[in-house]
Amino acid sequence: MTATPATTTAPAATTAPRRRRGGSLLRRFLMAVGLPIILLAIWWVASAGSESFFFPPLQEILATFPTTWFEGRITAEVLPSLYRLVIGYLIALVLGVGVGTAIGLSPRLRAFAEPALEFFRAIPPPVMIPIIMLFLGIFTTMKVFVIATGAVWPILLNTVEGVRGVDDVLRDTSSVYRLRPATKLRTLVLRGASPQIVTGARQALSIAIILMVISEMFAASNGLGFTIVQFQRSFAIPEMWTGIILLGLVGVILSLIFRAIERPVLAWYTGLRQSQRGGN
Amino acid sequence: MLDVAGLKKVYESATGSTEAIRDLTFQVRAGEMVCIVGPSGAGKTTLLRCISGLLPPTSGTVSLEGQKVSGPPKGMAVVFQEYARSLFPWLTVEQNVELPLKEKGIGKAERRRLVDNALEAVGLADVPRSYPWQLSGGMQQRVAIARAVAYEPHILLMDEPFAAVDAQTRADLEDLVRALWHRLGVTVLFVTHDIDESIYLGQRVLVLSGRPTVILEDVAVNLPDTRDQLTTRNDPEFARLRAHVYDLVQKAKRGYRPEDAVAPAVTGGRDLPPTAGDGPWVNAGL
Amino acid sequence: MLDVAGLKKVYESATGSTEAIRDLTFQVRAGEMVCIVGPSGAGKTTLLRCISGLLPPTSGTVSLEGQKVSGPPKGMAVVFQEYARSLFPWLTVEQNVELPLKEKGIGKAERRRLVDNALEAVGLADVPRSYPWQLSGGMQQRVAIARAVAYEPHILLMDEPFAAVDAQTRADLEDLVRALWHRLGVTVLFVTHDIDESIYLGQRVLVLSGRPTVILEDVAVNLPDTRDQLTTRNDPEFARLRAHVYDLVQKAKRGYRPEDAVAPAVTGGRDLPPTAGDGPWVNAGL
Amino acid sequence: GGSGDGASPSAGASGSSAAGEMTPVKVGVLPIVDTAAIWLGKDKGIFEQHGLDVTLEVAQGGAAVVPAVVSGDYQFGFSNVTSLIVAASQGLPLEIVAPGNFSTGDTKADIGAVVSKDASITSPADLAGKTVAVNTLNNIGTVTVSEVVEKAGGDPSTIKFVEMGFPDMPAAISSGQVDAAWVLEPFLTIAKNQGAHVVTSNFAEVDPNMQIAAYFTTKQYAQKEPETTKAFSDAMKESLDYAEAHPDEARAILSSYTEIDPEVQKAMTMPKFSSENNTDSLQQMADLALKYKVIDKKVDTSELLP
Amino acid sequence: MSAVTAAGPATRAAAPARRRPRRRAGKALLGLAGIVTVVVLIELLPRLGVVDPRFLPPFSEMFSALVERVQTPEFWTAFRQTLTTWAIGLAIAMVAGVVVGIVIGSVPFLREATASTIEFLRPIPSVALIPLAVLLYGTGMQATLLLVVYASFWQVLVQVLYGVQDVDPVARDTARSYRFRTLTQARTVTWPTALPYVVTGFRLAATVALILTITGELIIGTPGLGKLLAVAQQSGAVASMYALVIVTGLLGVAVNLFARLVERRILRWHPSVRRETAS
Ligand SMILES: Nc1ncnc2c1ncn2[C@@H]1O[C@H](COP(=O)(O)OP(=O)(O)OP(=O)(O)O)[C@@H](O)[C@H]1O
Ligand SMILES: Nc1ncnc2c1ncn2[C@@H]1O[C@H](COP(=O)(O)OP(=O)(O)OP(=O)(O)O)[C@@H](O)[C@H]1O
Ligand SMILES: [Mg+2]
Ligand SMILES: [Mg+2]
Repeated sequence: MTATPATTTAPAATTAPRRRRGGSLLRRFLMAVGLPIILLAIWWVASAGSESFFFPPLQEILATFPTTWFEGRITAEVLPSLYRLVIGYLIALVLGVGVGTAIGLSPRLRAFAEPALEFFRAIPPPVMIPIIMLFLGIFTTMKVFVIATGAVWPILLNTVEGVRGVDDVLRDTSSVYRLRPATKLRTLVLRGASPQIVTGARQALSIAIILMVISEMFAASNGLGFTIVQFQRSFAIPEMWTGIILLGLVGVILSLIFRAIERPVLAWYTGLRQSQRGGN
Repeated sequence: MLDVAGLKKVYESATGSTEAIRDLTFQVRAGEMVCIVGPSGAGKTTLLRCISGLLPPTSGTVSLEGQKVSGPPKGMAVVFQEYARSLFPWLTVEQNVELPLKEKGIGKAERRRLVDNALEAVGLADVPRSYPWQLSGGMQQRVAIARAVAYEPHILLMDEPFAAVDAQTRADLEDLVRALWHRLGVTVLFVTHDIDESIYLGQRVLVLSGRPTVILEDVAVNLPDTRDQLTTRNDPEFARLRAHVYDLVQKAKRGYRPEDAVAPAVTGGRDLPPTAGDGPWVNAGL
Repeated sequence: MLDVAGLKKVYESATGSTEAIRDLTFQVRAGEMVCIVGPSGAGKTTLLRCISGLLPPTSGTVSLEGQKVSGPPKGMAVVFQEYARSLFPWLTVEQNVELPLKEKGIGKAERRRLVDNALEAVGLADVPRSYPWQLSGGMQQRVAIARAVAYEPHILLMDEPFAAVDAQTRADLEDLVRALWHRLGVTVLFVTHDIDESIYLGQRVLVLSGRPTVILEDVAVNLPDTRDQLTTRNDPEFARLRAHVYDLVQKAKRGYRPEDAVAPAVTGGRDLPPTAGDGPWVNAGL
Repeated sequence: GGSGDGASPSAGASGSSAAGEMTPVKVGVLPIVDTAAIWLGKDKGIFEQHGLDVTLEVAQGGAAVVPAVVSGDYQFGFSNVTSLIVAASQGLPLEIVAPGNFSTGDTKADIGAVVSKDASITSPADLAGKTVAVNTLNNIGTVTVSEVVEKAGGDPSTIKFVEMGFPDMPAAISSGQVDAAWVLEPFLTIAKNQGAHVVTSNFAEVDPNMQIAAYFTTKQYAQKEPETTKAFSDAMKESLDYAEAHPDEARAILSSYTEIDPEVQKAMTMPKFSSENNTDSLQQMADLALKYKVIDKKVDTSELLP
Repeated sequence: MSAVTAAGPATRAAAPARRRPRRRAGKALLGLAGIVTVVVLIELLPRLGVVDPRFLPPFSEMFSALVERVQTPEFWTAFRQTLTTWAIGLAIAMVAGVVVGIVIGSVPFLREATASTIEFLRPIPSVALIPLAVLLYGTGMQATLLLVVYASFWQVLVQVLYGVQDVDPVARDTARSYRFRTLTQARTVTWPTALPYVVTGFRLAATVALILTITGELIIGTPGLGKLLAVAQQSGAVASMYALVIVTGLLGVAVNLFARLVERRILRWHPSVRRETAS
């Protein structure tokens, strides 16, 4: 029966996890770069002596990278693309969440709008672009529009499903306490659907990048996608590969930013899901 | 105040329909405390959900202060049986309690006070910033209670609100509900499985039959208004009532129904004595 | 059989750490029925989760039949406090009960028999094809119990399994658990808030202190092995034990801890008499 | 040469194989007017006579044709000469096996022209500083338009070229999104019908006899399969001559692989087909490509020829 | 007074059973109304001169072009080819996405290790892969299939990854405590939880696959509707082109109807479906 001096939180317990957390940062980093390094190594070895015109050695591709991009193309081609991408994506986000919530909340609206939306969703952007050009011209507006209309779907669909799936008891609780519609929207519907909205937003991010490229294939004069297509057409194959790699990198960077934003928004959710998985 | 007339609820589903409530008629005066007991699966939760306007009845009506209930009325608080799911997982304990107050338009300082008091009263003053999922089952249930208490409702519906707390806490919470009732004059409908609790708390105990539900008996509790855990529970009247209600619930569990009493060929009918509880406010099964 | 040694559990979260269990040491023999009581938020659920291997302890060990527990051991069934969430909403009642049996590799006919019996035993023989969310709270809880019962485990952990059912059903289920225990010789750990229940069911009652948890006392229940709802509850020894455990829980609720007893300056220390329950299997607060 | 009207497929085979053992070849083509000759040739059985069982694979752009030929999936492909020059400059071993089509040399009514709705744009020099749509940047369109503008005394570096599919150009001109567009048939006729006027026929202005496109294969294939290559080359040339000699049939064959409106089909200009590569024109195109920085080193087009 | 006389057998109410199909019919009508709205808009915009009818012809013209199209055998051949490519591509992407998603999602180590790679590969547009596809598979169905699978795989994968994460901890613990085998756990706990996400993934992937089938046919020249579309586009046959666009749009609507039907059956237990089918 040895009595321990009672403190609510054992002081020993607080330092250990902090160390562990510091360690996990390094671990997380290694986890993040591990597989890519392995894959790159495989690519490097497999392509080493490649004679194929379209599959040049990785070494050659990487050697071309700096001259291709760091001599002005970043500002001239990549930044305008990113600008359009971000604007289009944000529009998609607002539109997708807004319309998605409305549709998710009203089964009647859903019944009304869904077939028509599905109709437009199934039309390939390369076919739609000429029509869009009629209305919006050929410059930034059109491209932003293409990005937004393409990226909106995953957000919209996921929002609809997320809103539909909000817990019944929570819904009841909110009505019992007569939460105003605005509060209900904010604290019940959007928060409750947020895990799925985030899923959609994550999906939409890569779709937006893809559509950025596609929109630049039509009526373009600059941009990352445009440049890649130009390289491809002019048979500058190593350069084309650097463009594809750059696209991937853009994807990774954007997804890192996305995760940084996602983390606090979904803190409750990850906490909830992990709370019982190990307690720490 | 509350008038339930000919209430009937049938759940429809793809696989068939379930008649949960057959026919319920009763009244509750303003400021009354009514406990509801009945076998598991009887339809108590269904009844509360109909009264709170969350569930449209199949037939019959629920009126509150003369108004037919079609959605959740003003000034009502409900503690759900699924307490864990009724807390917003993305809000802290404090925020969960505060949210309805904000909606009610209560000022910040007053809100603070109400939240702190309520959390204090249910014994959770030390975890305001935790999330519900960081709490034990009983603590979550107490958060739901604190939320209802802080809201200072006119009518309070509680569905087995003390199921997950220990005996001592339960006693404390019982006294809390009675104190609140005294202080605010709130009308309380209280569903419980604990027969002692129903008698200790209520002015009347509605005993429900098994599904499809009708009222078996409306038992009046003629105990003094000031009750305390020790003396009240030792009152001989308390013992009598407990035995009586226990007997009723047991019968209900065995499938006894009031209509059996009038049906001539049913064995075991007639063994339910007419009780003193049938006050003017009761009109079961009109 | 079950050996809990120096168990400690601290929950870590972004906002800080919560020491749920400070130091628990006790043993349970094979085939023993041990009840656990303690104030709400004490750490009972945490303890069960550690024993079941679902939650890694911060320090200390849990061993089952000499083997250190690191994941859920074989032949164990758990009835969770969050019974509703432990049922798979996409499976019918029947399928929910049957699934673990399938996993165990039991043949179809035998499975049918076990499922039917278990559902019958908990009084749900009439809803096998309903989905859990079509049932009332108490019915859902009984499905979870039926699932554990049908599984015929060696060790059965139950976390407030009768919280949502009515008094009569509760009594029936208590007898069901005791019958199962007799029939299969299963080791049972039973968390409850109902002190009567803990004494009625258990061979021993472990009373836990408030958080951070240590054992307040290990009360031996010296009641005859064949118990029944009427005679056992009227036994004077039953009344004595109930009073004693009630007293302990009340103390725990007030924040009393065993170390207070040896700390010299604490008021109210010493008022916990050493009990007969400190058998060879208890080593509280080592 | 050729077998006249080609009515009898089994008649004197100028190819090496007998009718029984046809060599299957796939040719990547675009569904445009410029490829009318090969469609007609196939229709008339000219390839069969040379022992070739030709399958025409339609792609939308050169982007898919060149890789398909390089990978050996297609044996032959159709491409404009600038693309071939660019490929050559990147070291892609391609070889022209037959010419494709040529400018008509008619500076008033060639198959390709810059058109505009803007009345103030009348001469190529006016295009300086304007937005001009082309189907592909840094390709035959930009090169020839730039050259024409420079010839007329404008500064080609001030032209803002934007990329846009030919089908979208009439609409873009109509709505004023671009000041001018370089279009080919049938969109040239469509644009003209919609009120656009021709600013310049850039092909004909650069060189009245300009070679626009060619059929090609890889050098490896030409070495490995000299007979098939020769057969294809011969058949192709024969088809080209046939198409040139029978313009009405060439015009009529369009409906078999395009959906050009019959009215437009009747009104539009057909390109010139010839079986002889214009080596001067080819070299000139390579030099222009260098001049307008489409390629970064000089290409000797004789290397493209067998 | 408390005696109840109203007995009556438990009503196996017939009325709601009648009501349900009517409600479904009402929904279909609403959806039809939505489509009709769009049709009317497309008819009116060019007729009122808001857009140039030469570039966006009125719906009636598109429709008559469609009617003409539908009567040609080559349309049906192309239609079948497109459907085949699409269905095969979608099936591969679904199976691969679900399997890989559940495996990666259930193993935290894999999840962490692959996250960056997935984020890298996902935004690479299939269209940029066209030369590769052609190089590897020529211009046949396989090349288009590669694009289709590549693009729609990620849609499914990401949905499944998030869905797997959504498993209720208590449900997971239940499965673990009964020592469900890994495979059983995946089948009985993970999969049903992820199912709503998978359905959304399916709906996303189905249209992405359709889009890429058409785009692939359009650009690579794989036989199918896209190739017809390319020909129509190159020839400036605007109405005919839009007729084909309508066909792809209708395919999209059909896919969605199918998904909803499946959802109603397999997600009966899910709160969203539960609420909407309850009285
Ligand atoms: N959503 C539903 N669909 C179909 N049947 C339902 C539904 N909800 C409840 N029921 C049925 O209605 C009956 C009454 O349920 P209710 O939840 O009201 O019981 P209860 O009295 O609250 O029981 P408990 O004390 O166990 O909570 C039960 O038999 C139940 O199966
Ligand atoms: N996931 C978690 N994160 C942080 N703290 C937790 C978590 N789960 C439980 N706790 C804390 O641990 C303590 C013990 O919780 P536990 O659920 O074991 O209590 P309990 O004895 O089962 O209570 P009850 O009888 O109310 O169910 C509580 O104070 C609770 O706040
Ligand atoms: Mg209930
Ligand atoms: Mg607990």
